[in-house]
Amino acid sequence: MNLLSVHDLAVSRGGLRAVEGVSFTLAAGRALILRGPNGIGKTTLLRTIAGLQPAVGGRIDLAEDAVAYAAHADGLKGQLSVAENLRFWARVFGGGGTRDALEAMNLKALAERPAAALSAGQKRRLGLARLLVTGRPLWVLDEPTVSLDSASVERFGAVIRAHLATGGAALMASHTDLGLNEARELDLTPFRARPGSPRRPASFNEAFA
Amino acid sequence: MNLLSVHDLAVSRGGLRAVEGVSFTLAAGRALILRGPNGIGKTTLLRTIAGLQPAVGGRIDLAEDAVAYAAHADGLKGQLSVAENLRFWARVFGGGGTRDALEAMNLKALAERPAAALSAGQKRRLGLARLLVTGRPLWVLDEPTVSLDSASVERFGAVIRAHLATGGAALMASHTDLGLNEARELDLTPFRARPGSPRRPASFNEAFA
Amino acid sequence: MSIWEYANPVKFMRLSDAILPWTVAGAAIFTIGGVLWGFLTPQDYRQGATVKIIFLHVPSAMMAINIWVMMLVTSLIWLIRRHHVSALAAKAAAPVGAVMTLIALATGAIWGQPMWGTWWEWDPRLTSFLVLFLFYIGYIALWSAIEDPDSAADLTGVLCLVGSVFALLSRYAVLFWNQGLHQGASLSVAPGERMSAVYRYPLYLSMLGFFLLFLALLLIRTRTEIRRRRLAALQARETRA
Amino acid sequence: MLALLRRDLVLAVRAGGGFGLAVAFFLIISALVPFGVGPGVAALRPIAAGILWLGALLSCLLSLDRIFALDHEDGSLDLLATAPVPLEGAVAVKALAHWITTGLPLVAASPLFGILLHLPGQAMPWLIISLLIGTPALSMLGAFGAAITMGLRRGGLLLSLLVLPLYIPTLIFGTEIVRRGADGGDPGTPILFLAGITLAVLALVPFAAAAALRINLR
Amino acid sequence: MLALLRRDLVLAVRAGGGFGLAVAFFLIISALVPFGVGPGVAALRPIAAGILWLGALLSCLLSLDRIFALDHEDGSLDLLATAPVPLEGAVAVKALAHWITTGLPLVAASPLFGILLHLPGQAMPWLIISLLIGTPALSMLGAFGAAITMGLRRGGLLLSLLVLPLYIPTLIFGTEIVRRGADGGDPGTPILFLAGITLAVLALVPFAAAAALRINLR
Ligand code: HEM
Ligand SMILES: Nc1ncnc2c1ncn2[C@@H]1O[C@H](COP(=O)(O)OP(=O)(O)OP(=O)(O)O)[C@@H](O)[C@H]1O
Ligand SMILES: Nc1ncnc2c1ncn2[C@@H]1O[C@H](COP(=O)(O)OP(=O)(O)OP(=O)(O)O)[C@@H](O)[C@H]1O
Ligand SMILES: [Mg+2]
Ligand SMILES: [Mg+2]
Repeated sequence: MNLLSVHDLAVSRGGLRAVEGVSFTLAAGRALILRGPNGIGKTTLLRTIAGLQPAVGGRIDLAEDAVAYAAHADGLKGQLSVAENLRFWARVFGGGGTRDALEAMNLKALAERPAAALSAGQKRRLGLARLLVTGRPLWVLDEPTVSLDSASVERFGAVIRAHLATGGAALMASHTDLGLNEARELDLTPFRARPGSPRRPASFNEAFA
Repeated sequence: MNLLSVHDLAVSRGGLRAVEGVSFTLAAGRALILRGPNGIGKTTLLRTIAGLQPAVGGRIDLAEDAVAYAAHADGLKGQLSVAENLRFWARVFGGGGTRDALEAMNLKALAERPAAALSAGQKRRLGLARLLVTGRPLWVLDEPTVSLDSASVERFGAVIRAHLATGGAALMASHTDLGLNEARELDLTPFRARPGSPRRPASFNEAFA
Repeated sequence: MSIWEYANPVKFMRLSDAILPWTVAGAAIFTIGGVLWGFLTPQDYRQGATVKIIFLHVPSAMMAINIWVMMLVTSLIWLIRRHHVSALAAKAAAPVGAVMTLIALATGAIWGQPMWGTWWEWDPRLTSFLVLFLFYIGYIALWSAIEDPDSAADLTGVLCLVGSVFALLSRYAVLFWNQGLHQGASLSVAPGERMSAVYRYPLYLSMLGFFLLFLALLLIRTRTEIRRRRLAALQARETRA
Repeated sequence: MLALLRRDLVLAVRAGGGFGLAVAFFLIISALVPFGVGPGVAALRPIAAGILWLGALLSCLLSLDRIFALDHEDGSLDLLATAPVPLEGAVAVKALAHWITTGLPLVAASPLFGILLHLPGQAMPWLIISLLIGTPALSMLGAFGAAITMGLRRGGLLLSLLVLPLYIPTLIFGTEIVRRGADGGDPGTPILFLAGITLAVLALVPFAAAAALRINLR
Repeated sequence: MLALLRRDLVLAVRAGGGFGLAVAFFLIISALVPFGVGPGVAALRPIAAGILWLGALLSCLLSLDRIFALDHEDGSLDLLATAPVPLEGAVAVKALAHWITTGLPLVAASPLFGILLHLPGQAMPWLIISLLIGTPALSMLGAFGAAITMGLRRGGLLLSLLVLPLYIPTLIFGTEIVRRGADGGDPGTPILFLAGITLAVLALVPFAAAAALRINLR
């Protein structure tokens, strides 16, 4: 069963199409890594799939409330402790298992530390631990391993594999090697949007171009 | 001639020593990469050397106004264009050559774009271009290649090499391969601070522990 | 022996441990004694029984000012000599000072009702006290807002310095502002010289009591603060290791 | 939802002061006004009701400007928007949390400030009632303004420019209640109007605010 | 230094409104006050000077709270602290930029608001003079408060709690100048006091603010 299928998708940022004509499907248990040079539109694509912005063309099919999104900003509150941050998201998503999540990303020792007192990599680990408490099947991750040391990258790989093994799926954008050999890769370079007015303008910039 | 020499340095974060007993020197034309797991204290060490926080022990010898620091936050103003951002820092540091800097980090095409409309990697490229306009010899860089695609990482390597060739030096912290084979590496793991009260407490945590 | 050894928290704990019981006992005896004695004094011919509130009002008003001065001194010691206990003493004193100000304001208001027929009057002296109260709560709020203890100590120290200057400045500005409407001598009770010994001695006693009360509270709160810091430090070290 | 409310309250308390802060601000405003307009009862009594209401408006403004901006900057809002809670609900809860930390303490402490500004005694209950009815609308309208200006780096002044005009009806009826109460008149009509405004605001504005948030997130 | 001033001004203009914003806020305050206290000349004239000065205080507060926080969040402050400009100078320049975007337009527009609030004609020049002398101190003291609360996520209310008490002397002497001007008295003494305060503030507070910034950067 496909958790996500994308057909002829076009997305826009700042009023201009970034990539267009992107199609792929993601079945349960599969991972897909988006590749492409800086500025091609990976972040934009992921935000569109997460439902944070509308697509300007094509179709995205996915179940409601299936997506857990994680980006550069980890959504942490500096004044709350690591455990409190996690617990909050667990409550919001109706998930649970904050203890397992802390364990999985090696945050046990830091559980009572305010999030503001974490190092860059520790923050990122907490941001990833959040995924585990959402209980969502489709993870949409934007450069998930930034700032992580190699041990944590491995740990993250294990977490992803466990997620895939339990019927989840993951869509990621990254410039580095994630150590996930089983993941497919999709290079967005060929889908770079060509200038030229589309049929139905999506924004002021397109309407008056 | 040594641009930087560090002797028996101890640095603290959140009132606790992070690493101690670190000694190294950095001569003109040399690069040093700090390694170590998340949370060991790389960022703290770099900030101390940049003069943003006081050392709690040891000595740092470097010329005044020698350091250009670049961290995760690139110091960009979203409402200013790429060129304006760069020009501002050039004026503040009394440097110049914003045009060359844009060229070097492949930002020519984006020069008039507001910085808020850049992708993550493009922002980072601008942050690195800033180093070129400071005219400072010692670059202190915290995870400089985060979010960069491989072409940009190569470009960055070339920039560093050119800086070293003109008598500069670079001190960097990174978890990934920077493609700088000539750089020395220093693993901070053995310098992790051991608990135990120091002679003169540097903070509340040490004073009352 | 360096200044640091002398200012060591362990030494402070030992010293305060020794004098704390005496201070508490003295505070209890003198405060209660002074106020009780005050209440047993004869009624004033003009003000009636309401004059008795003076035994709460004046000592608390004096302490309110003195505590701020003490905070200024300890803040300076912290900023210059990095004496940690000193910073904590300033932190511990602030709420006591704020409460003293509040007591002075409240007793003043209660007194004002029969004397002036109003709970509150923008008299320069009362207004200055309100301003002092504002400085107290600003200082306390800043302490509670900053997580990092070192930054909090430094920033509140700087605030205390600047605040002291402006508190003084405000006092003069307030006097300037409300010259014309200043309460005449007929309303405000004339100071010390007309006060008979009947009132003076119990007043001195309760002043001493209030001072000891402050000292006791200060010691207790500083000790609590030190213990809390010690706990936090040990916890931080544990998670770091 | 409850988790969000609890988090916002905890954050308000930890981020310095929480409940006391709004009251303290109110106290300062009450102290500054006599410095500005002079200390006499004659000068203060007629304007007391208006000043107290203006103070409520301003303390609302000063505390509201960043409620969405912070969540936006640290990415929480992106995550909340993908969470299984309706954004309208999240807005309402955030406004509620704001009211609990700002409006409610204000209502409770208002008689004190009434005394400072020489508000006549018989007007006190009306002051409390008018603030109790009116401040929820202030929080909700402020949340709407904060949602609109969320993406802007310095929203403070702009926010007040957008929100203060929206506060005008509340201000008018609120002060009218107190004024009539002070003069011994019948404050029934303005109370009805004020309650009507508050109810309408609470019912409708969350949708507008959520729409503004969605637009800003794009 | 000049580059910093220019950047701050450009940012203020681009980040919505710039010069006009403070004036607009002032306008709203001047419009709200009659709603609060009643519209008659008799009600407004005696409080006009005070309200105008209070409006200046508040518009200062609302625009100041984030001047250092923003630079801190995006990392500019780290870079500025390592740049070859003294931090004290940077603080002074930022306060100056703030004054140019807030204080100066206010001074220029104040006669208009004086008319709105029925300030007597002979007080107008004194209003302008008092604001011209006093507002630089407001900007500088506000910068100090902003530096202290820089690291806090919601500084708004706390900032006002710290800064407004510092504004008291300026407010008192400022309104006194206008009041004496209106009554035909001699405003010489308060002008001297006000100028003295402003000069002292401008000379000394940058050091305190820079110290606070350094502490917050650690
Ligand atoms: C809320 C209001 C009030 C405040 C904040 C206040 C404050 C003060 C202060 C600061 C002092 C000076 C203590 C000293 O310097 O020794 C004082 C003393 C005094 N106050 Fe008040 N006061 C208030 C109301 C009143 C009222 C209503 C009265 C009486 C009608 C009053 C009568 C006195 C007397 C008799 C003294 C002692 C005489 C002296 O040492 O000068 N106070 N008060
Ligand atoms: N407001 C805007 N106006 C015009 N173009 C914009 C605007 N905002 C973003 N863009 C452009 O949209 C493109 C897509 O950006 P996006 O962040 O999706 O790239 P990305 O693939 O994630 O890059 P990176 O690898 O650097 O993260 C970029 O070229 C960016 O410059
Ligand atoms: N306020 C604080 N209290 C206690 N510990 C803190 C505080 N702030 C930071 N730390 C700890 O200080 C240590 C050093 O952090 P630092 O950011 O220097 O690490 P780093 O080597 O740069 O890590 P990374 O690779 O993740 O960037 C970390 O373990 C961090 O958790
Ligand atoms: Mg991206
Ligand atoms: Mg780091």
